[in-house]
Formats: sequence, structure tokens, C-alpha cells
Amino acid sequence: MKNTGQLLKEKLLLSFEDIQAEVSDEHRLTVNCRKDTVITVLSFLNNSGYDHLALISCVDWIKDNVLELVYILTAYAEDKGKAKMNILVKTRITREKPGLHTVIPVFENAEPYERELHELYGIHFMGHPRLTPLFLEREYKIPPFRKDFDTRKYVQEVFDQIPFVEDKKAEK
Amino acid sequence: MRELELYFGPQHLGMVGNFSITLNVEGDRIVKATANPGFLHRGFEKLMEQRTWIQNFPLVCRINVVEPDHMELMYAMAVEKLAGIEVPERARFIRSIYLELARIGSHLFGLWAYANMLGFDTVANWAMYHRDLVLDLFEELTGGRVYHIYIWPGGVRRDFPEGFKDRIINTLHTIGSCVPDYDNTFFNNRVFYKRAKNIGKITCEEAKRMGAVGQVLRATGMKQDIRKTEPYAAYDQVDWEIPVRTDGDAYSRIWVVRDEMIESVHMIFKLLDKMPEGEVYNKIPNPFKWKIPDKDAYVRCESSRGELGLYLVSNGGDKPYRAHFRTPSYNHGLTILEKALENESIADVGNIMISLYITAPEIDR
Amino acid sequence: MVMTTILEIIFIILLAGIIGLFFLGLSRKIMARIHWRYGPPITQPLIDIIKLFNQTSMSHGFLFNFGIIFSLAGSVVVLLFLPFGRICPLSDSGGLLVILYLMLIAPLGLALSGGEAANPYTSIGISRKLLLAFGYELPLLLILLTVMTHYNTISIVEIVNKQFQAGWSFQHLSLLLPGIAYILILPAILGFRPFELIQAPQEISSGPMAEYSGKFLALTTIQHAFNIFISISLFTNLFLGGAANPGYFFLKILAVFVIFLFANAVFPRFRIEQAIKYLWRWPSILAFAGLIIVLITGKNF
Amino acid sequence: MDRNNLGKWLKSPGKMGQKYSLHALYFCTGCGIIEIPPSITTRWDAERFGVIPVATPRQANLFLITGYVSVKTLRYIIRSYEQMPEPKFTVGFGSCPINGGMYWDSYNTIKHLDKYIPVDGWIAGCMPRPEAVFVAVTHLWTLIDKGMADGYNKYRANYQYYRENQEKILGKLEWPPLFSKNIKHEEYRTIA
Repeated sequence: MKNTGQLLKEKLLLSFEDIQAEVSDEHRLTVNCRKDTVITVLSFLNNSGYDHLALISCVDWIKDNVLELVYILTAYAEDKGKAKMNILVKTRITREKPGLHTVIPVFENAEPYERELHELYGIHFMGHPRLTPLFLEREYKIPPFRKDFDTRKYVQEVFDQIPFVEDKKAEK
Repeated sequence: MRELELYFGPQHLGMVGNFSITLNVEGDRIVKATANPGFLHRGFEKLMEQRTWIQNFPLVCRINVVEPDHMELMYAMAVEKLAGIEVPERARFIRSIYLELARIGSHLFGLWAYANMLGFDTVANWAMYHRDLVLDLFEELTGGRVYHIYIWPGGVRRDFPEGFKDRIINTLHTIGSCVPDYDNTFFNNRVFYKRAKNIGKITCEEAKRMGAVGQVLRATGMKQDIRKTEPYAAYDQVDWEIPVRTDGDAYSRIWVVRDEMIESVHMIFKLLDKMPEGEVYNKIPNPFKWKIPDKDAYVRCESSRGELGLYLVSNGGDKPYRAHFRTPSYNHGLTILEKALENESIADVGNIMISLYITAPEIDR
Repeated sequence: MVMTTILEIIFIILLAGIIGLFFLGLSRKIMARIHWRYGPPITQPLIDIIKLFNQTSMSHGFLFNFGIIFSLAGSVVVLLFLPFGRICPLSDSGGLLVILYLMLIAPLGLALSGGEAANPYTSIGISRKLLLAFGYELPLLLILLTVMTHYNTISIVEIVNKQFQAGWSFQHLSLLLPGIAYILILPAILGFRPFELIQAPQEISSGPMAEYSGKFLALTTIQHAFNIFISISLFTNLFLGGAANPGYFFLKILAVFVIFLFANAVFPRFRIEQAIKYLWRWPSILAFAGLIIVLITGKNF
Repeated sequence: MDRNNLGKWLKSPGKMGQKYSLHALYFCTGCGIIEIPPSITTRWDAERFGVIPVATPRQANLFLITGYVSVKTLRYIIRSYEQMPEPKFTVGFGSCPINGGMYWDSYNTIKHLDKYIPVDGWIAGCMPRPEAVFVAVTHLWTLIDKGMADGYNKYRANYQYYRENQEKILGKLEWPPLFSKNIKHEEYRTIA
């Protein structure tokens, strides 16, 4: 008796050629794919019932010089086996001028996640309707969530440099 | 009619936390609403990368101030999963009781916010008083009123003190005895019904498409709760029901919250009855030298607002390499809110926003 | 004669101010007790006003200042036509129609002043205030018409006197329906819940008051105090038989106020269209029915 | 508490009024706001000391900065603070506005609030209990009594410096300066 994860893995491997899928945990399926097949893999999974995009995350692997995008899918289902599954779809893109297609056509709620990643990692999502700033007020040379952005140094350079008013008054 | 741009928040009595919405209004109707978050952005996930595994506990609980406990749980569960730590049976029960108490506290806070929004000061004051009673329990158990840092990898920080069980029961009886009062004055109030019925309506299909979770989803008729589908702590040890309503409007959402609160109270009684004796804590390695193998994990739980998740990556070091919280308010506040506000009246902005159960710190992190 | 009138005018304005502020303080105290709180001292509104007069105030132009004075003056003038016990400075010259007309001045003055402030929340608040005023003016007019027809006079002093002879208006069967209608609209006139939608701090940032600071806010608070006094006094005079001496009258308005305060504690607020719908349905129907009954049964006096 | 001391009321009504009628601006700048509802409702009831939340800065004279201040919030804090009528008092609630607190190395929070607006008092702790709010209020009373809660005078006197600091963080501010130059307290009285 194969469990839901194994079945889904076989289905995926049949439909797509250049992906690696792995059932690491009982309820967890990890799929690695290229950046241009992400959207088709996601829509395939969406059609197979995994219709809840829980999270789009990004990991900055600075040693390998790549950004790894992680799409986490679960299912809105009352069927226990399906509802328990977590599917992690991973893809890697370069750190310089990172860009890939938006997945809004497949999952509507991807919009703020992509906006956030654009802001915090500098990833450009092609076809996204509004890549405007979401959280930040100041502009940063390096997007702040990248590993080469040193927040402690930044604090010293910016916030600690501002003088107290009393000191300023004493100066004048 | 002339279109007007109206700024709702961040300085506004009807705002939940520090959040802002830009409304394009025509007369009294909202044409377009644009959520404008980020007033509470502290870059938590970046800060977590600079602190050791244990140092992160004071940090994670501050992500959502209304309900820090589920954040602690999430981080502890992720660390346990990465490091392969088991949790003793008694600690599981204590966690469940503790989290349900937190859920009641959080729902009472939500009730305060909602009643206050509708100008119903009386119920708001009562709800806040009852929440304080719950916080008193937390204070005795953990030493903190708001931030507890009680859940720890491998269990909980300490066992229940002497006689604590009775005090939980007493407090819950006090709150429970006021449920008829709440029902008579608030939930069955005709004016409340008129204000909340058919307001901010979303169908089940829309809710699924836009990533709704928690009450928002359950109010549209979908019976989903992670405590049932992927049980953690001791939720699989007792019987309980998922409260569901079918209309998907503000009225149903608040009723789901009310039913959930009552369900939580019953659940705590059942958990207290079944609670086994034993250890509450499995020793973890020396936190200063603690390194966790190179892995990643996604864990999720049902917080009082819906699905809360954490994607945690370790690269074999003594600090997390990357942490990303999936918070329930994120989609509610940024996708669903904009949709739900369209074509509603200005008077209902806060009404809808609070019935969607949005907390700003969760969105901004 | 003139001297006594002037003295009476000063006396009644002071008294109305004091009673109005006392009511405001009392309402905060009683509401606090219903909330299971201790509550502020009963003098808190007075303390607030003293503080507000000692603050800097931002003006937004001439109309902004003028509107407030205008609305305050409107309220003061209404006071002079209302009998307080036996004290009624201008009883001979006015009647119910004058009062009805003058009572509209206060919201208009605030509208003038708030319009100058150019804050969107202020304009929403003012439109709500005027709409609500239209909402309760219709049943109020019907009620006053019924009362005037029933007693066959427009003088409020005479109505009070006739009630001394024939009992409170509530005891007249034909005035029962208008009396109930008046009770239904009184929260709207007082600005109590479920009609507390003019300020609605959680919705529109306290509406018309949003831009007032310092002495302007103090003046609007005083105007609000006058307004409470006026609306309850009118009700007491018309339906609860007025009173022969000021002390008794005070007790009567106090009782009415406290009863409405309790209702205030157990309702959330309406949306404006629901409020208008409500005001134009039940109170108007009742008042209209009352008017027809009175017309059919004929004049009793 | 000398609220019932009639002599004092007659002597300095302004000061007494400011003491016992503190209208706090309801602005949730950070997570400290979680302790404000308990302190204004049943359990602690701040209203008995005359402290109530109000909706707009125009009506307020007490600004409780509840918790950490992110860069984006700072703009609105300054805006609200400048709109409040004088005399006005600012109290920093929690550790974060004092020196950054827990978020000392965050790239998006202000570390020292008093570099940007004057602060009359601080409540330390994370999270301070509601009682701490009352302790702060009683301290503020003492300060008002002694005429030491004069942050607004300081703001006026050092406006140029404050504005420079604000612009360093926020870039160009879109509203015109509140005062054209640094104004001394005595000077201001004669102008106004």
C-alpha cells in the first residue's frame, strides 16, 4: 500500500522529465525543478488538489551564489491523507539580476509574497502587476534579507551616526 | 460623483495595530482599497539569523503580540524536527492546555476589538476583564503576562505548580458563567446582527482561491483545522468538534470565534482529565555549543487566526540559516481585505477588518 | 420686569450648563459602573474643559470659529424658550414651532464650522449629523403637531399648565403613541447608542470633532451639554408634565437621562442608512397614527 | 493626588487641568499597545485618573509611544506629534524606544526616539505592566507640577536640530517646517 506522497511522486515523475522528487518524510514531498518549469509544476499540483499556496520563501545560498525559491503547497481537503501533505517545490536562480515568472495566474494569493521577496531579496517577478515597496521606507543598496547585507554594520552606519540634540546644541 | 482618496490609519481608533489602508471612495462606497503594511516591520527573520538557536526564543514570541504562544510552539516544533528531539507525553498535554488558554485569551482580545469597533463598550470591557483572568494564569505559570517563553525544544520549561489545575478550572468556570450574558447582550443582539450580516461576504471558492485559513475559511463552510488534519501536541488524544458556519460574512466569522472559544474550554477540561504524570522536559544539548544538522523543515499549526507555518533552514551551524513564518493574517490582510472592502461602506471598514481577524505585526514581522 | 427676565436668562443658562456638564460626568460614571469599572470623578468634564481652555487652539479660518459660536448661540436661545419648573424667561414670545426651528441651528453651525476644516472625516461626520437630524426631525414634527393639536395651543408653558390640571400627557390615551415615538427617537436626539454614529471614533475618528482643539473642543463640549439638557427638558415638559418647582423638574430629567443611559450601554451603533430607515419607520408611523387619532377624537381642551 | 484641592485649582487651573485630564492619543506604534486595552478597561481603568484615549491628535495632549518605532512609523509619529496642541507630553512605553531594546540590530527600527522628538518620560521593560502606565502618569503629574515636562518647549527651541535628524532618516519631509526657526520659550509667549 503506497501512501499519498509516493503516489503523487510517481505521477509527477511521469508528467515531467527534468525534475527530482523525493519523499523525505511521511507527509512531505520535495520537488526540485528548473525555474521555467515552476509554473507548470505548480499548476499541475494545483489541479491534483493541492490548491493552497501556504508560503513562498527564499533562501540565499551565498556560497553557491544562488537564491533558492521555495513554494510550499498544502491541500484544502477533508481527506486526511491529502490534507496532511506538505509539498515543497524548490527552484534555484542566480543571485545577479534574479528573475522569474510570477505564479499569480495559478495562485492568486502569491501576489503579496512575491512583492515581499522583490523587496527583501531583489527578485524581479515578470508579469507581476505591482512590484511596489511593501514594508520598507528607506532604500537599501543591497536588499536587506540577502546574506551579504550586514544589519549590525548598517545600524552603526546609519542610526548610531545621528547625534543627540543635546550634543548638537553643545557643539554649536 | 467625485472620487476621494481617504487614508484609514495608521493613527485611527478603529485600526487593529499599526496598519493603514488607502481607500478610494465615491460618496460612502469604497471603490478600491489598498492595504499599506510595513509599519511594524522589524526584519525578524533577518535578526533570527544572527542569534543562536536558543537565543531566538525571546525573539519569536514577539512576532505576534496578541498570541505569542503559537509562535513559540512553531519555532520549538521546527527545532525539534530538525534536531530530532522527542517530547514527553505530559509536556504534550501541557502544551495543548497552554495553547488553548492562549487561544481563549486571543479570542477574547478579538472580541474586545470587535465590540469596541461597533461601539459596544460594555461587552468590550467585559471581554478584556476576562482576558486578564486568563493572563493571570499565564503569569502564575510562566512569570510573564504577555510574553511567556514557556515552550522549549523538548517540552515545556516547568511543570504546573501546585493547585494550578483547580485554578484553571475556576477561571474557566468564571468565564463560562458569563457566556449567557455575552449571548444576550452581544451575539443575539439585533443591532449587531444588522451591522454584521452580509458584510464582507466571501464565498468558499473565493476564500480558497485567495488562501484563506482559520475562521475566515471555516465561516464559509469548509471544515478545516490543522489540529485535526495534522495533529500536534495532544490534540489527537481528545474528542472535539470543528465549529463551522456557512455564510462567509462578518456575522458568521464572529460566531465561529465564539463557538471556538467554547469548544476550547471544553477541550481544556477533557485534556486536564486525561493528563498523565511524568517528565515535562527532555534535556537538550548545551545551548552554547548546540549545532543542528544541515536540513530544512516546514511545520504548521492552527493558531487562533488560522494556519501558522514556519519554514526553517539549518546549514549545520549554531544559528538558523533562514527562517520564514507563514502567518495567517498575511493573506487575510493583503489579499482578502482588499477584495472584501470593495463596494462596502466606509462605516464598515473596521468592522470587516476586525472580523477578518487581522493583526498587523503578523503581516509585517 | 426686564431686570427679572435678564436675571432669569443668566440663571437658566448657568443652570443648564451646570446640569448638562453634571449629566456628562454622570454618564461617564454610570457607564463605567456598567463596564465594571470605577470610573472618573463626576467633575471630569469640567476638568477637561478647564484644560482645553488652557491649551493652544488651531483655527482653520473665520467660518470655523463662527460656526461654533453660531451653534452654541442656537442652543442657548432654545434654552430661553424652555420652562424649567416655573422659570421660563421668554415664555410668552415663543412656542413649540420656534423651538423646533431653533433646534436645527446647532447642527447647522457645526456643519459650517466643520466644512471649513477640510478633513474628510469631518465632512463625513457632518453629513451623518445632518442626515440624522433629518431622520428625527420628521417624527419630531409629527409628535409636536399631535401635542399642539391635542392641547390646542403652541405655547409650551400652556401645555405644561394644562398637564397640571389633567395629568401627564402619557395619561391621555390619544397621546400615548406619540409619547412612545418620542421615546424611540430620543436616543437619536441625544446622540446615544444605537445612534452614536456622528462621532463614532472607531469609524470616522470622532467625525465633526476631528479638527477641534483647545477652546473649540471645549465649546463643542459645552454645546453638547446644552443639547442633552434641551432634548430631555423638552420631553419632560411635553410628556411628563413638567414640574412646579425646579428641584422636582431636575429629578425628572435625571430619571429620564439615566434610563436612556442604560439603553445606551447595551447597544452597538447603527449604520447611518439603518438609522434613517429605523427613524422613518416605527417612530414616524406611531407619531402619524397618533396625529390621526387626535384629529379624529378632536380637541380635548 | 491633589485633585480635590480647591486652593490649587484656583491658583493654577491650567496646570491642574493638564494634570488631571490627560487625553492620550490612540496610536498603536508597536506591540506595547497590547497593554493599553487592559489599562483603559475594567481591570485597571485609567479613566479614574482622567486618562482616556482620543481619536485624533488635535484632541490629545499625551502621546504614548507604545513600543518600537519603525522607520515608516516615525514619519507618522512626527506628523501626529506636530499636530497636537501645546502643552503636550510624550511618554515612551517599553524598552524599544529608549535604545532599540530587543531590536538593537534591526535595520528598520529607530534606536533612540529622543533624537527625533522630545520625550518627557520613559517606561522601561518589555512588556511593562499596566501598573507601570499609572506609575508613569503619577511621575508625569510631578513633572507637570514642577514645570519639568517641557518637551514641547524643547522641541520649539531646538526645532532645526530635530528636523535635521528627522530628514536624515526619512529623506525629504513632505510637510513644511512647523516653526521657521528655533524659538525660545519666552519669545514664543510674546508672539502668541
